[in-house]
Amino acid sequence: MARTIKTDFLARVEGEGAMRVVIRDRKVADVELRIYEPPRFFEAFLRGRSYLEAPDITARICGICPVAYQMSACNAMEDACGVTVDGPLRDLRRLLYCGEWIESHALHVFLLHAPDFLGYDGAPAMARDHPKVVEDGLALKKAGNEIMRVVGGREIHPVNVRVGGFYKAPSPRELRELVEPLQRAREIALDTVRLAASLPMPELELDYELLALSSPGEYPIDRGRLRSSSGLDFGVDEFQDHVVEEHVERSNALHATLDGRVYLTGPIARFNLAFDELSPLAKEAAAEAGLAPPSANPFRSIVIRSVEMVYACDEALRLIGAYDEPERPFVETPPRAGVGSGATEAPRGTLWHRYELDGEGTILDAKIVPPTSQNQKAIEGDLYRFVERHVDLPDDELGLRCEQAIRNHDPCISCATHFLQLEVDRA
Amino acid sequence: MAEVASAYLPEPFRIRRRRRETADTWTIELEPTTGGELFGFEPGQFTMVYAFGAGEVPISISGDPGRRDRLVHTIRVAGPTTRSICGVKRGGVLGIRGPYGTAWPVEGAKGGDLVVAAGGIGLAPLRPAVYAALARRSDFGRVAILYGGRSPDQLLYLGELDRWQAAGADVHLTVDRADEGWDGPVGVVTTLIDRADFDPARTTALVCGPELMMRFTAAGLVAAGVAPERVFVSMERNMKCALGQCGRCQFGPVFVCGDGPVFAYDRIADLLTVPEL
Amino acid sequence: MAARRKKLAVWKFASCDGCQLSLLDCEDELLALAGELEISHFLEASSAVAPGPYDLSLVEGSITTPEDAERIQRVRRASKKLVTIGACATAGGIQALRNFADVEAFTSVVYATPQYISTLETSTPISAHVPVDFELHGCPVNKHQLLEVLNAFLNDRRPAIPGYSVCIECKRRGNVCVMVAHGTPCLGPVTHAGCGALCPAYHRGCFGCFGPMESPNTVSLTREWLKLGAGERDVRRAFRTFNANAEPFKTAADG
Amino acid sequence: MKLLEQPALDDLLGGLADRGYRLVGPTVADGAIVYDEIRSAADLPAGWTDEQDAGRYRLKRRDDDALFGYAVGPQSWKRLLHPPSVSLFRARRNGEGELQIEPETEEAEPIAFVGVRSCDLHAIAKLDRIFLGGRYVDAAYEARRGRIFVVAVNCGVAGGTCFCVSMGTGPRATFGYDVVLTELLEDGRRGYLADAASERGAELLESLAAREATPEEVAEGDRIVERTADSMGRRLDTAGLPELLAGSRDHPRWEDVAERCLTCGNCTMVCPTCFCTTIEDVTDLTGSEAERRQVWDSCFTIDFTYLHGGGGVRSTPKSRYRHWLTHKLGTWHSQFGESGCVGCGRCITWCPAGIDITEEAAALREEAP
Ligand SMILES: Cc1cc2nc3c(=O)[nH]c(=O)nc-3n(C[C@H](O)[C@H](O)[C@H](O)COP(=O)(O)OP(=O)(O)OC[C@H]3O[C@@H](n4cnc5c(N)ncnc54)[C@H](O)[C@@H]3O)c2cc1C
Ligand code: SF4
Ligand code: SF4
Ligand code: SF4
Repeated sequence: MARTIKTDFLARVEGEGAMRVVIRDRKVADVELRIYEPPRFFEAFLRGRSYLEAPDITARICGICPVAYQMSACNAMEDACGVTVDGPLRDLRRLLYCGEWIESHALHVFLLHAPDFLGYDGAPAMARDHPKVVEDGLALKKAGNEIMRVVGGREIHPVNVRVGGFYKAPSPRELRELVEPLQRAREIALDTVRLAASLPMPELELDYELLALSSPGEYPIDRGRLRSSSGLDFGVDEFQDHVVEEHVERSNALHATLDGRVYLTGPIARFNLAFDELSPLAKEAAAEAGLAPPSANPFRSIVIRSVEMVYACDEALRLIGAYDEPERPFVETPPRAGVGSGATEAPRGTLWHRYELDGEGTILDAKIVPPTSQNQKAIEGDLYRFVERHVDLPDDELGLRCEQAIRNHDPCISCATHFLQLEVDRA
Repeated sequence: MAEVASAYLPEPFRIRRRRRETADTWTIELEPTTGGELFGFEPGQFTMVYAFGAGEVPISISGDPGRRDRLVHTIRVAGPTTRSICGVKRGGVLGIRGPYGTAWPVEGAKGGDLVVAAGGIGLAPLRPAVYAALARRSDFGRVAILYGGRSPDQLLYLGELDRWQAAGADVHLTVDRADEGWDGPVGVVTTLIDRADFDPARTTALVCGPELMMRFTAAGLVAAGVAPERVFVSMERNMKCALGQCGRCQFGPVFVCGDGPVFAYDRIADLLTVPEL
Repeated sequence: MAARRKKLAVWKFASCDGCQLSLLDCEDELLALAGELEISHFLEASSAVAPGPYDLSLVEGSITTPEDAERIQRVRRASKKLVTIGACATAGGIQALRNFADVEAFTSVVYATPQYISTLETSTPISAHVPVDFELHGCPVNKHQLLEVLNAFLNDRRPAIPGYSVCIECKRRGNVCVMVAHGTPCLGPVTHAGCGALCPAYHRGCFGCFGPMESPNTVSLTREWLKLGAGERDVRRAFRTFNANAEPFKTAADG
Repeated sequence: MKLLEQPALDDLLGGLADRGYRLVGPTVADGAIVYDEIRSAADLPAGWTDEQDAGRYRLKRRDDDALFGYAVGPQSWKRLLHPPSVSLFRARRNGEGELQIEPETEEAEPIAFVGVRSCDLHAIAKLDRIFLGGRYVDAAYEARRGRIFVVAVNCGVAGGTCFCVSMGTGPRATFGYDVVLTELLEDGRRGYLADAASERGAELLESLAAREATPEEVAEGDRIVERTADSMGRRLDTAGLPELLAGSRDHPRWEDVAERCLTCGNCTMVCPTCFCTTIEDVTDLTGSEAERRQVWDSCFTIDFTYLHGGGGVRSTPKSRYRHWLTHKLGTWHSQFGESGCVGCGRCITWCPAGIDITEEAAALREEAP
């Protein structure tokens, strides 16, 4: 007997995808995460555009993590122009990025993922029984959005980011107004770590390689070299020597491997690889939640995300405290012919860009590897192992758990098409 | 502390009766929720009617200026605000401020003939003038009412038209499109000018309807020998304040809200011919 | 007041999810909204799906595949009122840049095996496929405007979403004009208001993310851009971005 | 007439602050001299000037440190007297049977307008006629207007787009102020001729360490203002303008300007006398509370003349520009007995397409069909 468990429209993920699991004779025959979100061809139409347009154009790949796109694009362009952005401008970027981490993680933890653990179909339903949880989540999310609004101009597709820095630097007074809401947000984030740690956790161990940026003395967000759990250590410009993307029929997204192996980027990777760089408060919160590297249960990613929110609040407050309004809001980036690559840590994993420019700064070639296509094989691996262990669960329950397992990685389908439906087939 | 906008504040009025005139037009009778007498008004004046949350629009008073116990409006559903207003049931409350604007010169027409020419909803602003004239019927010579509508089922106040006729008015009706029951003339209001009996030399004419209808009717009356300064029309322009302060109702040099809505034709005849003024 | 809660559905076509996220970004109003409306279909927020008909459908994204061209017909049939949200749904979005190029070439640039991809040659706005009751501009939409549209539809009134230029908002906000005072080319004069003149407030020229305003004079603005030293290529790029397929911008880019 | 040396100017501003006024005056921000909150003379644009031409404004350094050596800024005092957005009232309803109207209240703030030019004094007087002098009084405007203290400045330089001389509105301040200053610059020394036109103005000047001005200083002040009058950036022949415009409704020039006009509305927003507004109704989600707001509007929008069924009366850009210019220079006369333009030049400078009202009016005159 074969049975198929499938979900045609995966809810509470960003974008459109489906999932299908085929079980034959109580063995998993096939799992697939199918991305049917229509392709949008960003890499193609970036060709012929100005290097200065890349941050605004690539932001439109994803409304959930536009800052990640803007930052990776800026890094790549600055690399191509041979310019480094440092000091207060770099701090401002990191601050803006903290805003996106808080916003995106809060959205995922409270509105998308928590309902799985608590047995609701969505946050509005969950809010009826757990109003405080949802209200806290929204307050946390709002604090992240406030950073985006003040530093970036608006929450989605900020307008203030440019190659070389910003169009306008916020005044210290504007930033100080963020302090109080962030302090409250940090308290909520600490509560969130406790709440997340108390949720019923299905068992699952992952065994693939982890990959994240790494930069000495800081938790990876906006720059660094790439380091993996197996000890790989390479520069952003060497990304394509290690990561290979292939196109599979069922998907409008590409699937990536790291030196031929399945691997994972994102909060789990960052936490395990860069735990030491978390702020003392974030480490404490993790310890209190019983979380320490190595942490290999992907279901616990919700706890890790919560810890990262504590960190992001901490880091944002630190950056605001140390802020000195820069003399100029950007550094000049005269274009030059060549290739530049850039990578940053989007909330859901490493986002890599590479551009080839001509002497006038016109983009000749663009390559973007989003976190979700890197994680897709790992997500399917999780599904495979999860279904294998729980093959006797009824279809409904199994389906729900599979969706939850997918959400562990906060896949962003809009990003990957440049990615979901669940289907379980039990013959 | 100053109230920001005393002049902008509507008074709450309660609907005590409403009547469906046609498929999309209602006549409502209102009284101040605080009780007391209605403000005095002259025929041709309008108020600003506020429907909660939807908006506020100029609406002519269509009731009898001799009666101080109720405010009467006849409103055609033209968009969201008028739909909202017409949707409020008996007992419901609307905001009212006014009255505003200039009046039909009913007094000034005394001693001569009076022609009232209306198209469609345009009869509503003229009704107070008809009431006023018929109340003092003997002060006037002939009183002719020329009224045209798109089709018979769109004519307002049909029952009343008969009473007006009985009270000594000479009522002529026409429609653009006849239906089975219609045996009257078919055509635009201007065609009624020839049918009516009045002495142009001593006639005052009050005209209200769509702008194009007013232009042609006024021109027709003048051609028939009525002095241009004795022909009056009522203009419509976008209007938000009715206080002469929002600037929107300018029609060339005049503000429709205060210099109008009722204008002597000779004052604005040339403006009426300028496109997009 | 309505005894029955009105049913709201949110649909996604080709897009970045940003416009529907704007709804979730209404942190202060979200729970009230969920109370006033029955959120019947909103996959990004809930896996609970109630069947139509829906009183109001918000549609994000453009039509880029044959399947979506059929799906939008079903959405329209199930919706009493249909409001498109964002540049993708109202103008085809940035993915409409394919309308100006060879899709097969595009597909092969991004995907190793283009034959796996099923896609139309064009990205078209929702209004090219079904009647639309209201179009809300922006890439992304402004959340206050989104709330205003929801409010207006709930209260059956005209949404206060003016079609004039960004300049009017710019001056109300008290910005110093970047075009006149800094010589920075700005699309504000031909761009639909709604963002609150964000870019000029951040010392950059508007890049037209809200699409064309009610009476855009792109010819005159292009002339002014050239006087400020912008090249024709800059003008073409500016008009050919997030609202490339909106007629006035399309014409302007063609020069 | 008094003469204030530099420190006394600080005392003048300090004195106003002591008397409870918030100080608003010219200051450099975002690449322009704007009217914004100032605390002392140190916030004034010392040594800055502006270069203004059609569609162009640039800040420039002067070779001295004059505090008032520039023309008018992008936005006028209208912003403070007739703000871009004002809440009129809130309404509440309980079902259909009850409607409560709650007037919005506003505490008008005492503000000292520092550095008001003559053209803007005339502009304020025109706003007064509209909001105070007609059939209805705008109570909020009246309250705001009643609490300002005006420190005028006689213009020491004319801007590239100024034409107050043509409009008879400057450059010397003749009314509408409490105190008027003329900046004297000699041998790197700054001094300010100061005269009061109100009791409180005189009282303020008395409280300052100032001496009587010498006749030479007064004469120097006159010369400065005359020099300004002689160096207007623009001129406008106003003879018979209302009649000219009334007769020019079919003039081909309107087509010509419509080809350039962006209908963006900038001219109306920056004009110190443009007063038009619209109303926005907002409701809360539950439909039990509503608010009405008055916001600046522009005759360049289609909605401005919207009539049900027909769309905008002025649907073409040509008719919108024609309305604007004709109202400013022509029909304002029949409405208010004077011109609606004070020659400040803002609409010329801040038009992104550089359309020049003086040039358009001249063309209508010269190319009369
Ligand atoms: C002096 C005067 C008297 C009027 N008397 C009556 C009357 O007795 N009965 C009647 O049914 N109608 C009358 N009208 C027309 C009525 O005001 C409009 O039908 C109404 O404003 C339409 O508003 P809406 O929101 O329903 O429609 P929409 O078409 O959605 O209009 C939107 C907005 O535009 C403005 N607007 C649109 N049309 C007009 C208009 N014709 N005049 C002024 N503003 C407009 C209003 O501010 C309105 O809220 C009169 C108009 C004026 C100027
Ligand atoms: S900055 Fe741009 S949007 Fe603002 S007024 Fe100038 S041209 Fe218009
Ligand atoms: S100013 Fe222009 S580009 Fe910037 S947010 Fe507004 S509409 Fe978009
Ligand atoms: S029309 Fe132009 S010059 Fe005249 S007052 Fe207005 S902005 Fe100044």
